[in-house]
Amino acid sequence: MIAVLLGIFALLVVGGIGGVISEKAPVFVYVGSFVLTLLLFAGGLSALFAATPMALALPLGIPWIGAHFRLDPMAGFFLAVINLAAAGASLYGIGYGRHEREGARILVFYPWFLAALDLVVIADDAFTFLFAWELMSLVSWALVLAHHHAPEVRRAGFVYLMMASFSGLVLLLTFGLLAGAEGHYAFALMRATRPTPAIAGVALMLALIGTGAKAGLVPLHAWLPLAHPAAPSHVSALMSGVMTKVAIYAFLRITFDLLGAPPAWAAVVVLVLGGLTAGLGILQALLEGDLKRLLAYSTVENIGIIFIGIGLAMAFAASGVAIGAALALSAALFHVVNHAIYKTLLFFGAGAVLSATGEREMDRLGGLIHRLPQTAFAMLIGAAAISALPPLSGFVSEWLTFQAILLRPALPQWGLKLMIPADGALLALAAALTGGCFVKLFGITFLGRPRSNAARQACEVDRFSRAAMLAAAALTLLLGLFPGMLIDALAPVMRELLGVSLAKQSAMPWLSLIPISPARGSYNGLLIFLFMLVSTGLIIFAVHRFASRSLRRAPAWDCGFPDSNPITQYTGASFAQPLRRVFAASLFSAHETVTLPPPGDTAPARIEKTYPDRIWNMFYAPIGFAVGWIATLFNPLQFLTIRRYLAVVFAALVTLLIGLAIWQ
Amino acid sequence: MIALAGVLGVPALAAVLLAAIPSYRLSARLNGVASLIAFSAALSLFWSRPRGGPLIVVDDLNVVFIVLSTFVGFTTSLFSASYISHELQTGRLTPTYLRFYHAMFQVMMFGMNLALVSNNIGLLWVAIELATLSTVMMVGIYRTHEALEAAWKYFILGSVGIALALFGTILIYLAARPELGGGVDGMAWTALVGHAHGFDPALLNIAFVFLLIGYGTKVGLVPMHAWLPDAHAEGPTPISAVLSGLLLNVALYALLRFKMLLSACPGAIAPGPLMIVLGLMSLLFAGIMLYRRRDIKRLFAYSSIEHMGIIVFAFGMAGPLGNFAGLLQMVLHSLTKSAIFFAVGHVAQVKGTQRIADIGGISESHPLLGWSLVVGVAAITGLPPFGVFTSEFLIISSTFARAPLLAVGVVCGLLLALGALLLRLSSVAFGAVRGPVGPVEASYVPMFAHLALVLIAGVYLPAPMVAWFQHIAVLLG
Amino acid sequence: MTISGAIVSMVAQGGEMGLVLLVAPLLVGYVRKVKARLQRRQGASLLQPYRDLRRLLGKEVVLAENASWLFRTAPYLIFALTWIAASLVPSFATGLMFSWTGDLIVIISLLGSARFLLALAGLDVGTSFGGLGASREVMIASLAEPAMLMIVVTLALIVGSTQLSTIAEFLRSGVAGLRVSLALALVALVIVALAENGRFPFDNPSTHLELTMVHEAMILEYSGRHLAMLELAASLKLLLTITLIAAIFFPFGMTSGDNGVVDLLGVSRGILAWGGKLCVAGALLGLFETVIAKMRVFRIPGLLGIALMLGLLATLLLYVSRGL
Amino acid sequence: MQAISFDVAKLLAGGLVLTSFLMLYQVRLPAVLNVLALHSLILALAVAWQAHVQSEPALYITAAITLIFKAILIPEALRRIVEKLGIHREIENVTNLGITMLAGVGLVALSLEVMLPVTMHADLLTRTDVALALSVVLLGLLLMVTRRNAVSQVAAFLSLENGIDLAAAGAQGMPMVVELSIAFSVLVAILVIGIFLFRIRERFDSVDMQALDAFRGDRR
Repeated sequence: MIAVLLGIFALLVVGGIGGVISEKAPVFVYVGSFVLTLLLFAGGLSALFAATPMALALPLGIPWIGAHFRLDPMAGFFLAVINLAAAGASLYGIGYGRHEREGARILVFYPWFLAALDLVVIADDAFTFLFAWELMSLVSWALVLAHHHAPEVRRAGFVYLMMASFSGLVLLLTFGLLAGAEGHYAFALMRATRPTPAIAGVALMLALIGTGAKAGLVPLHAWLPLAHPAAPSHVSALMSGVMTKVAIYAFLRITFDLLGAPPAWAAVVVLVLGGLTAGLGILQALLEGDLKRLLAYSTVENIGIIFIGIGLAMAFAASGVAIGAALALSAALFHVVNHAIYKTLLFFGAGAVLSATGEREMDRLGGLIHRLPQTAFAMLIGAAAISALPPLSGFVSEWLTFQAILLRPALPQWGLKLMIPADGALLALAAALTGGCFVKLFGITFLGRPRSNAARQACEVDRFSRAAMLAAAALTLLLGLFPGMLIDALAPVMRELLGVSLAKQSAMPWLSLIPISPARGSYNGLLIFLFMLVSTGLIIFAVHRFASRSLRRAPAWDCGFPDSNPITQYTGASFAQPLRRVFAASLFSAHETVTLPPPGDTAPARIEKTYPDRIWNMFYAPIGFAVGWIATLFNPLQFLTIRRYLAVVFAALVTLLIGLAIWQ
Repeated sequence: MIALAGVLGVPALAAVLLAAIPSYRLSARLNGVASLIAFSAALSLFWSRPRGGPLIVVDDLNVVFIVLSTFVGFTTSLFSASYISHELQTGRLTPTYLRFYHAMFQVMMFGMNLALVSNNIGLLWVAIELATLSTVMMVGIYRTHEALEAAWKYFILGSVGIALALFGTILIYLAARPELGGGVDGMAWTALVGHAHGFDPALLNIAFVFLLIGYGTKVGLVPMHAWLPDAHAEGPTPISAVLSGLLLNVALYALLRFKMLLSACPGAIAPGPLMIVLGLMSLLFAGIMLYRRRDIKRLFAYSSIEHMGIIVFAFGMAGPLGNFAGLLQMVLHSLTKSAIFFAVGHVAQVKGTQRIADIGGISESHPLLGWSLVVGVAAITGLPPFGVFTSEFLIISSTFARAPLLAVGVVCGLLLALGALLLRLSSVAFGAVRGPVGPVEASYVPMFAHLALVLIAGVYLPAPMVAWFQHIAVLLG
Repeated sequence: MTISGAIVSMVAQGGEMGLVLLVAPLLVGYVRKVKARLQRRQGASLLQPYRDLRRLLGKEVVLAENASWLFRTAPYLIFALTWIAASLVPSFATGLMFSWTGDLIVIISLLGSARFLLALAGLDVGTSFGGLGASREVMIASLAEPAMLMIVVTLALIVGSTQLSTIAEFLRSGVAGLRVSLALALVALVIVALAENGRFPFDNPSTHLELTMVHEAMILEYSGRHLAMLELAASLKLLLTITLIAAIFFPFGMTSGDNGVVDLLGVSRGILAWGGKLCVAGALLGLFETVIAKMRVFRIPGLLGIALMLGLLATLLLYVSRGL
Repeated sequence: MQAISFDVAKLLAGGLVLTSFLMLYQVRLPAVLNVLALHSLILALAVAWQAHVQSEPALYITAAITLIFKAILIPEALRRIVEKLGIHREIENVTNLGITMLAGVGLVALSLEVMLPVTMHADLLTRTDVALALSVVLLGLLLMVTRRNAVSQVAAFLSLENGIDLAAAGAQGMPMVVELSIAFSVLVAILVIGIFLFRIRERFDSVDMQALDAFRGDRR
C-alpha cells in the first residue's frame, strides 16, 4: 500500500521535475513514468491476489475524515489495468513525445494525470475519491488543451471540463446522500450502513449519471468525441482506454460495493442506456471521417457494451442468480481489459499516422501499409480485436456477454425480460457495425493508394512507438489465446463483489473457456489459432508445392476501367454511404443532396451530406441556449441607473418587512 | 495590549505618516512595513489575547478574521508597491494621488481592523463606515468617467446600506435596553449575546431585516450587489484584491455577529433561511451574469458575488459542518480571489487593457503568469487540489443530506459559474497571443504565496486550525 | 480417453474436415446444374468446379502493382477460417473431437473474420470496384450478422446451449417439439444464409460487370491460385450454411461421436443422410434462384431487417412466454 | 408630566413624518431644500425634547449639531450648488405623484404594522417613536428612489438620516449617540462635497443621474 502511494507520489514528482528541466525532459518524464507504472502494475497485481485488502489512512484532506486508501482486489484489478495501459502509453511517449510540438505543456501534466487515475481507484473515502476524480478531470483538461491554438480544441476543452465537473458534482451529491446527515464519508462506514431502498435507488441513479457522464454514456457522451481526439495521441489513448474505465470502476464501486444488492429496475435502466450507447456510439463512429474522432466514438460504443455487461450482472444479482452475475460481470471486466489494450493500441496507431503524415482525415490518407508496415500490422490486429474477431481478445468478452444473455434465468421483471434480448440484438448489431467501421478505418487509411502527398511520403515511426504498438498487439492476441488466465485473475474481484466466482478456467481441458458447463458453451481460442496456423500453413505449402508459384506484377485491372487518379478510390464517406443510408437516415436524420449540373455545363457534380447531431441538439444546445438567453435577459441589470439599483434595494427591504409583518 | 496597538495603532499612525511623506517609493515601502507589523501583531493574538472591554473584544471568531485581513493586507501592500510604480509610469496616477492612495490604504486597514475587534455594535458601524469611505476614495482614484461613476455608485449604495445598518443597530439597542438597561453595556456585543434570550423578538426581527439589507449591501448580496462589480473593475487592482479579499469579509463578520445574536433569542425568526435564500440568489444570479462580462476584473468581481453567496448560504445552513465549511470557504476565497486579482493586475498591466477580447494566449506569451491564472481560476471554481474544493465538498454534501433541492441549486450555480469562467479563461489564457507581450514588472511573490497556501489547504489542513474552526463553528450555532 | 480412442476421433475429425473440403465444389456444381436444367439448358458437368479450381491453381498470379502483403495472404487466411468454421458444424456426426473448441457464436465470428479480411482485400488495390464491393458487403454483414446471432440466441434459449452438437442432439431428441420461435428462426436463417452466400436476391454469384455485384467486386483483382482459394472458400461457405440449417432444423440421421468410438454403420448412415439433405437443399436453392429476381441494393436492408426482426421476435417470445 | 412629554414627543415625531410627505410632494429643487431644512428643524426640536425628558445633556449637543449642521448649513450649501449649477428652476419628478403619495401612505402603514407586535416592557414612548422613525426612513428611501437629481437625492438621504436620528434620540440612555451622529454627519458632508469632488457637473454635464449612468463600464 505504502509502496503504491509512494509510486503515485513519485509520478507527481516526475511531473514537477519535468516542468522544471528543459533539456532531456521528454525522455526523463516518459521513462520515469514507464518504470513507475510498471511498478504500480505489479502493485495492482499483488493486491488482486492478496488474501486481505490493504488499507491505510493518512491525516490529509479533511482532518476528521482523513485520507483513506484501500487496495482490495477490485482496486488492484483496476490499478493493474490502468498502469498496464499507462506503461504502454509512456513507452509510446518516449518516441512520440520527441516530435510533439507542444511538449512542455504535456510533460508536467502527463505523470500527474497518471497519478490522479491511480489515486481514484485506491481512494477509500468520498473526499479522497472526489479529490482524485476532479484532479483527473482538471489535469486531463490541461492535456486536452495542449494544442490550444485551434478554436475547436478550446471548445472541446470547455465542453469536457464542464461535463467532467458535472459528473464530479453529481457524484458529490451521491456521496452526500450516502454519507447521510452524520457525514459518514469513509467508504467503510457507507458499506456498514445499508440505506433504505428509496435512498439507494436515488443514489444509484445519481451514480449512474455521475459516472456515465465521465464514461461517455449516451446521452452524456457529447464531450467525449470532442475531447479525446483533441489531446495528443498517447493522452487520447489514456483518456479513451483508461479514464473511461475509471468511471466504470466508480460505478461498480458504488453499485456493488457501497450499495449492496442493486434493485431490478435499476438494471433495466442500465441495460437500456448500455444498449443505446453501444448502438449510437458505433453508428456515429461509422459516419466519422476523422481517425481519432472515429476511435472516440468507438469508445462510446465499447462503454455501452461494458454497461450492458454490468446491467446484466445487476439483473442477475437482483434475481439471485449469483453465478450469472459473476459471468456477466466477468464479461464486463474482461471487456474493460480488452478495450484498455486495443483502444490504446488504436490510438497509438492513429498517433503514428498523425506524426508520419500530419493528417487525421482518413480521406486524405491511404496506402500507408507500404510506408508504415509495422504500424499497419499492429493496427490490423487492433482493428480485428475491436471487431471481436476470433482468436483475438475482443471476441472473448463478447462471447462471454452473449453467454450471460443466454442464461435466461427466471427474471422477475418485465423490463428485464424485454431488455435483455433487445440488448442481445443491439450488441450483435454493434458488433457487426464495428466490423464495418474498422474495415473502413483500416481499409481507407492503410490500404489502397495514397490520396495526398503527405500519405505518399510518410515514413515509419520511431522504434519506441512501434514497440508500444506491437506489445499491445501481442497482448491482445495473448489474452485471446489464454482467456482463462484473465478469468481466473478476476475471481477475487467476483468473490469480493458477488460472493461467488466462476470455475477455475486454467484447470479446464485443453485450456478451454468453459464458464458454466461444457454443455452450455465453450470456446478455445488457442485451438482455433492453432487450427488456423496449421491449415493456413498447410494450404500455402500445398499450393506452392503442387500448384503454380509464379507471380507477375501488373497494373490493376479494375474491370477494364482503371483510373490512375487516386481520387477515384472509395473514400471513407463513400464507404459508409450504404450504412449511412440504412441506419443514419432516420436515426440521425442524415441527409444527402446531389447537385447534377445540366448537360453541357462543365461544373462538377456535387454530393453533400449532412447529419445533425440530434443528441447535441436535444440535450446540450437547449441548455446552452437557455443559459445564453437568460444571461442576455439579465444582462441589462448590469447597466441600470443608480436610482433603479436603489429601487431594487428598497424593494428588497420592503419585501422583507412585508414578509415579516405577515409572518408575525 | 501591544498586539492590539499593533493591529490598530500602526495603521492609524502609518496613515498619518504616509499622508505626510512625498516620496512614493519610500511610502510604498513604509506601507509594506506597516502592514507587516500589523500582520505580526495579529499573529501574536494567537498567543496573548488582550482582555476585552466594552469597546474591544478579541475572541476565537475575530482572531481568524483579523489574521486573514492583516495577511491579505500585507501581501497586497507588497503587490501594490511593485504595481503602483508602473501606474505612475503610464501616467494614470500622479505622485500626489499616490500619497493619498497609500494613506487611504492604511486608513482602510485601520477601519477594517477596528471593525473586527470592536465589541460595541456602534463602533463596529463607525469602523465599517470608515473603511467604506476610504475605499470609495480609492475606487475613484483614476478619475476617469468610469472610475468616478463606479465610485459614486459605490458611495450612494454604500451610504444607504450603511444608514439602514445603523437603523438596525439602534433597534438592537432598543431591544436590549429593557434587559440590560442603558449605558455602554447595552451595545456591547458580549453582553448582548449573553442576554439575548430575554430580548423582544419582534424588535430583533425588524433589526435583523435592516442589518441584513444594510450589511448585506457591503457583503455584495444580490439584489444589493450593484456597486460591487464596478467598484472592483474601475479601481486600482490592489484595491480590487482588498475589496474582494477583505472588505466583503468584514461586512460578513458583522452579519455573522448579529446572526449569532438572533439565534440566541428563541422567539425571533431563524436567520438561516433568509441567508440561504439570499445566498442562493447571489450564487445563481452572479453565475448567470458572469456570461456577458467583457471586462476581466468585472468578471472576477461577479465571481466574488457568487462566492459570497456560497459562503452566506453555508452560514445559513449552519450546523457545525455548514459553519465550518463557510469559514473555510471564506478564508480560501479571500486568498484565492486576491491572488486572481494580482494575476489580473499583471495581465492588465502587460496588455494595457482589461477587455477580455483584447487579451489572449497568456499561457504562451507569459507561461508563469498564464498558468498562475489558470491555477487561480481552477481553484476558485472549486477544483482540486485546491482548498476551495474541500469547502465546497463539505457544503454540498452536508446540504444534500438535509435539503436535497437546495444542494441541487448550489450545484447548478457552481456549474453556471464554472462555465462562464472557463469560457473566458480559455480565450484569455489559451489560444493565439493577443495584445502586447512586454515583460511583467510587478512582483509575482504575493500571488505565488496565496496560491501555495490555497494548494496546501487543499491537501492538508493543520489539525489545530481545524480544531479552531470547529470550535468557532459550534459558537456560531 | 484411450490413445486408440484419441486416434480414432482424430481420424474422424480429420475425415470430416477432408470430406467437407471435397464435397464443397460438388455442391456448387450441383446447384449450377439444377439451375441449368430448370432453364432447360444442359449445363456444365457436375465436376466443372473442380476443373476450374485445377486450372486456376496452375495459372500464374497477376498481381496489381500496389497490392500489399495483406492482399496476398488474405486468400489463404479466408480459406482457412472458412474451413475451420465448416468443420465445426456437425455434418454427419455430432460431438466430434474438436467440436467444443467453438460454438455457434464462434462459427459466425469465424465467418465474420473471413469477411473482414475479404473486405480489406477488396480495398487494398485501391480500385473503385473493390471499394464498392467492400462497402456493400459490410452493409449486408451489418444486418446479416446480428440476425444470425439472434437466431443463435433463440436456439440457445430453447436448448440451453450454444454448442452446435448439443443443439443438434437436443432438437433431434424431439423434446423441444414444434415452436413458433423455431419457425421464425428458420425463416430468418434462410434469409441470412442467402445473404451470407451472396445468392439471389442479394447478389448474383455468377457474374462480373454488373453494377450491383458485391462478392465478385471484391475479388475482381484476384487471379490464379489466390482466386482458387477464394472460390473454394465461397463454396465451403455455401456448404457450411446448408449443413448448418440441416443440422439445426433437420437433425435426423446424424450419428453421435463423442465417446471416442465411432461405429462405421452410424457414420455411413450419417453421411448418407447428410448427402440427401444437401441434395434437397441444393435443388431448392436452384429452384429459388430461378424463380426469383435480384433486388436493388438498397432494398436489401429491408429484407435483412425482416430477418433481424424475426430473430428478435423469436427471442422475445421465448423470454416473455416459455411455452412458445 | 408623563402624558405631556409623551404627547409632545409624539407630536414632533408625527410632524417629521408629515414633513417627509411634504418633501415627497415637492417638485422644485429649492422647495425640496426648504422642506429639508424644516425637516431637520423639527428633528432638532424632537431631539431637544428627548434631552429634556430623559434629562440627558448629551442629547442637547446632538440637537445643536442637527440644528446648525442639517437645518442651516447643508440646505444652504445645497442651495448654492443648485444655484451654481443653474438647475433651480427645474421641475423633476419621475413617478406619478399620486402613486408616490399612495406608496408613502402604504409604507407608513407597513411600519406601524411591523412594529405592532413589539412589546416594549417599559415605555410606550419608544414604540411610537420607533414606528414613526421607521416611517421616516422608508419615506426617505422612497424619495431617493423617485428622484432623479443628485441634489434631491442627497436631500432625500438626509431625511432618511433624520429618521435614524429620531430613533437614536428616542432610545433612552443609548450611548454614543453623539459620536454616531457626528460620524454620520461626516458621511453626509462627504456626500455633499462629493458632488463637487466627483465633478459631476463638469464631467457629466449634468447632475442628472441618468446622464451619469451613461458611462457604464462594460459597454465599452
